[in-house]
Amino acid sequence: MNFWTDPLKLAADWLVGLLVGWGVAQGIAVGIAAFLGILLLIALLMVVDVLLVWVERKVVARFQDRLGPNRLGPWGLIQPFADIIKLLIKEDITPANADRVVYNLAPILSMMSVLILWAVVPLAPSMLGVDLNIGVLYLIAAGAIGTLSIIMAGWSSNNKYALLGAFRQVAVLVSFEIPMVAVLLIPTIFAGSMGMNAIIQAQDIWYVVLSPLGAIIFIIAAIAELGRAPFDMGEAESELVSGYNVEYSGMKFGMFYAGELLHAFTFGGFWGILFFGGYRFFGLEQISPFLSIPILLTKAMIGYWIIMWVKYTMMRIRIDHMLAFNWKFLTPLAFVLLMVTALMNALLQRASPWLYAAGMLLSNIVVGWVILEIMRRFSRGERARVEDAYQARMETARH
Amino acid sequence: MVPLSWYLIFSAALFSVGLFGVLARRNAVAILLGVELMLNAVNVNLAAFWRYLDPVKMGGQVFAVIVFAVAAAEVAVGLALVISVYRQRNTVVADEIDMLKW
Amino acid sequence: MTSAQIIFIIVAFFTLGSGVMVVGTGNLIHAALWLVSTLFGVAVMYALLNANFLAVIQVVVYIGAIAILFIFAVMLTRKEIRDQGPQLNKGWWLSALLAVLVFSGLAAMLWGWEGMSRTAAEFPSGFDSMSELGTALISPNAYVLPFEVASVLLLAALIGAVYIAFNRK
Amino acid sequence: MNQWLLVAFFIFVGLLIPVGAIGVAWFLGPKKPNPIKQTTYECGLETVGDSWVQFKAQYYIFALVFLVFDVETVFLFPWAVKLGQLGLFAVIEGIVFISILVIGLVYTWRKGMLEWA
Repeated sequence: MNFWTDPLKLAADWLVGLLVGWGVAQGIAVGIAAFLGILLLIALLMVVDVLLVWVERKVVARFQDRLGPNRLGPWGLIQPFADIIKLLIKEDITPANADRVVYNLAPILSMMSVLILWAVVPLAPSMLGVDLNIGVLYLIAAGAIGTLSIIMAGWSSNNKYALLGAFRQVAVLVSFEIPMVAVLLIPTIFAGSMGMNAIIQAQDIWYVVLSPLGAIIFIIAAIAELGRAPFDMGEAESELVSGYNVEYSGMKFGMFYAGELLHAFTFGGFWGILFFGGYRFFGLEQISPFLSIPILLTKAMIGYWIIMWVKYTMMRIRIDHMLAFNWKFLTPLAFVLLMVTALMNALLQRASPWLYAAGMLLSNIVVGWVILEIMRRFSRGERARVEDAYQARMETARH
Repeated sequence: MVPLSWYLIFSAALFSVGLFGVLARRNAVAILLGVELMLNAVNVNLAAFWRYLDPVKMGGQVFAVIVFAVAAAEVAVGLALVISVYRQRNTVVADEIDMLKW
Repeated sequence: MTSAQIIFIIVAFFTLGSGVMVVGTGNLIHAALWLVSTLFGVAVMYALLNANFLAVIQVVVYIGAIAILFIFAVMLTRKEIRDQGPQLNKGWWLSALLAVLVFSGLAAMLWGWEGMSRTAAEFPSGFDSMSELGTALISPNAYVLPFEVASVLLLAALIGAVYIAFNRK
Repeated sequence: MNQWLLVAFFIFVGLLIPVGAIGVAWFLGPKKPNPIKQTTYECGLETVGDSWVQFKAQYYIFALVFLVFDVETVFLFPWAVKLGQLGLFAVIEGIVFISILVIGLVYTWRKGMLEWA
């Protein structure tokens, strides 16, 4: 046991030893050490969050052919810190008609629902907050609190835009939760466990190979869960000025904003964990946590980058289209995929890992191909219908 | 360690609070809120008995899971009824919903 | 008194206090939010009982779905959200009396029971409640029928509720 | 140590950080409230009527369908965990379960409940 292979345990042991030496009971000392570790993790996350603000602004600028922040520090790196100072010294306005308690609680819950997600994120084989045996469902549970915070924000602001935004956002969030949950079942089936660490340990072959469709559905549902474009109905600037957070200013708005960015990064991380092997990368993770943490964060960053890429490429979808897309396409697809995966899993139970992977991949390709074929036929029918209607209208106009 | 009785007393208290809500509130939605409290009290009981009697037998947890399904069904249909009545009668006060009296 | 007992008492009072607010508060949205806090307290109870799965689905199903449904229903059944008039029936004191009687009756009954001070059994080593629950729910000689019937029940609830709430005139 | 104690720590710290941030901002920021500043924002117009208005029933339908599906898919998790060990019978069972779910979806679809009308 040395610093290189398990720094966290070393530090914890040292701290516990120190505290016990001071006459603190063993149990309490362990508790204090755990608490300090969690505090450290979340403090680091907040620093990452601040950097994400910079990344987001820089990337969106590049997408839109601008330079982005470049005045303050090298490449504008100091800019987010200046933003924080601005948020800190702004006046904290609560609308007179707002429901004060609920209004102030909402941004706190919003941020909390994101931060507690990191309890189940394994950073290294031996380094994770809690190895809950229901880790995958914990993800959904934290999302439920986030949904609640949005509805609280929208309702307590006592503003029509805020309430409308919150309601739309919640309708989208809850709808996209169904394909999300269904797809989360797929890694659970493969790994035979819901623990995040167990899922990573079982990924000798990345699950994206076994179930590419599942990975795609997960990231689509995740983008909707995050409330980012093209699914950002809740804060549609052009229709609802800013949606559920229109009445928030200063640090309370900052909490929503920082929560959203960190949430996106976190879901990038979960994408990496569930489908891209988490901290695993050709055995490098065995050497040291100092390698596995960067591996995981890189995967999270790639996931986050894809989420940003989608956000700044796609336009916002209308809410009825969005819900129809979910209920009439994504949800049935996720269920069909789930059934096929379960069946293939039973049939290929005794096959060698490579045959298993090939069979899974093949079944995914078949399901994907069938769904594309159905979509193609449907869209051709739609186009024919629209064109016929147009023709008919032209005919009547001519006569 | 917490003795079993504490959980049972707690769940009895929660059940009574829910019962009061069901009996005393006028608003039909609030009555359903009370029913939720009662169902939760029942579930705490089931989980406590599972833990304290024989945790290897999963009967208690399975029972609790089924109660979740029943609670979801109850809320779905109950609130749908309330909304339907509201759309026709424009009220959610339970005393004023008396179509079946005559 | 051990730390587990202290935690239990805090959680119990938090939950019961929120429960009282659910039935006591006038504003229905507040009542629904207090319900959320009660439900969260119950989830903590499950966690204290080591029922991980129940604790999590309590949050997912109750807070994530049922509470949201309640809030939506409240918003749908209101012209003016703040209630006018009294929230309680005229005979509310009778209900309160009945509730107190039920509680004291249950408490008195529990008092005489010999299982009162029973403490929790130890889990056997290597016991994974999640995997046991999976076996119990789907193995043919356990609870497979309730499992399937639950889905039929929910299907019936869905069809019924959709039909009732959405009968377009 | 109970795992949930660590989750409780996470929740506590997760509350502490935003409370701290908002608290510091409240402490540092100026506090000059006036009635105009505290009015409800409505694109520069004065707000008309109460904003806690009645909503369309469609939101409720989506929440309802979601509730039923959420409960059912959550039940599938114990099934998925044990799927590898229980063989074909368990798979067929799960497929029956999911099929019943899909029947519900098809019914709501056919009835036109999933339209944003």
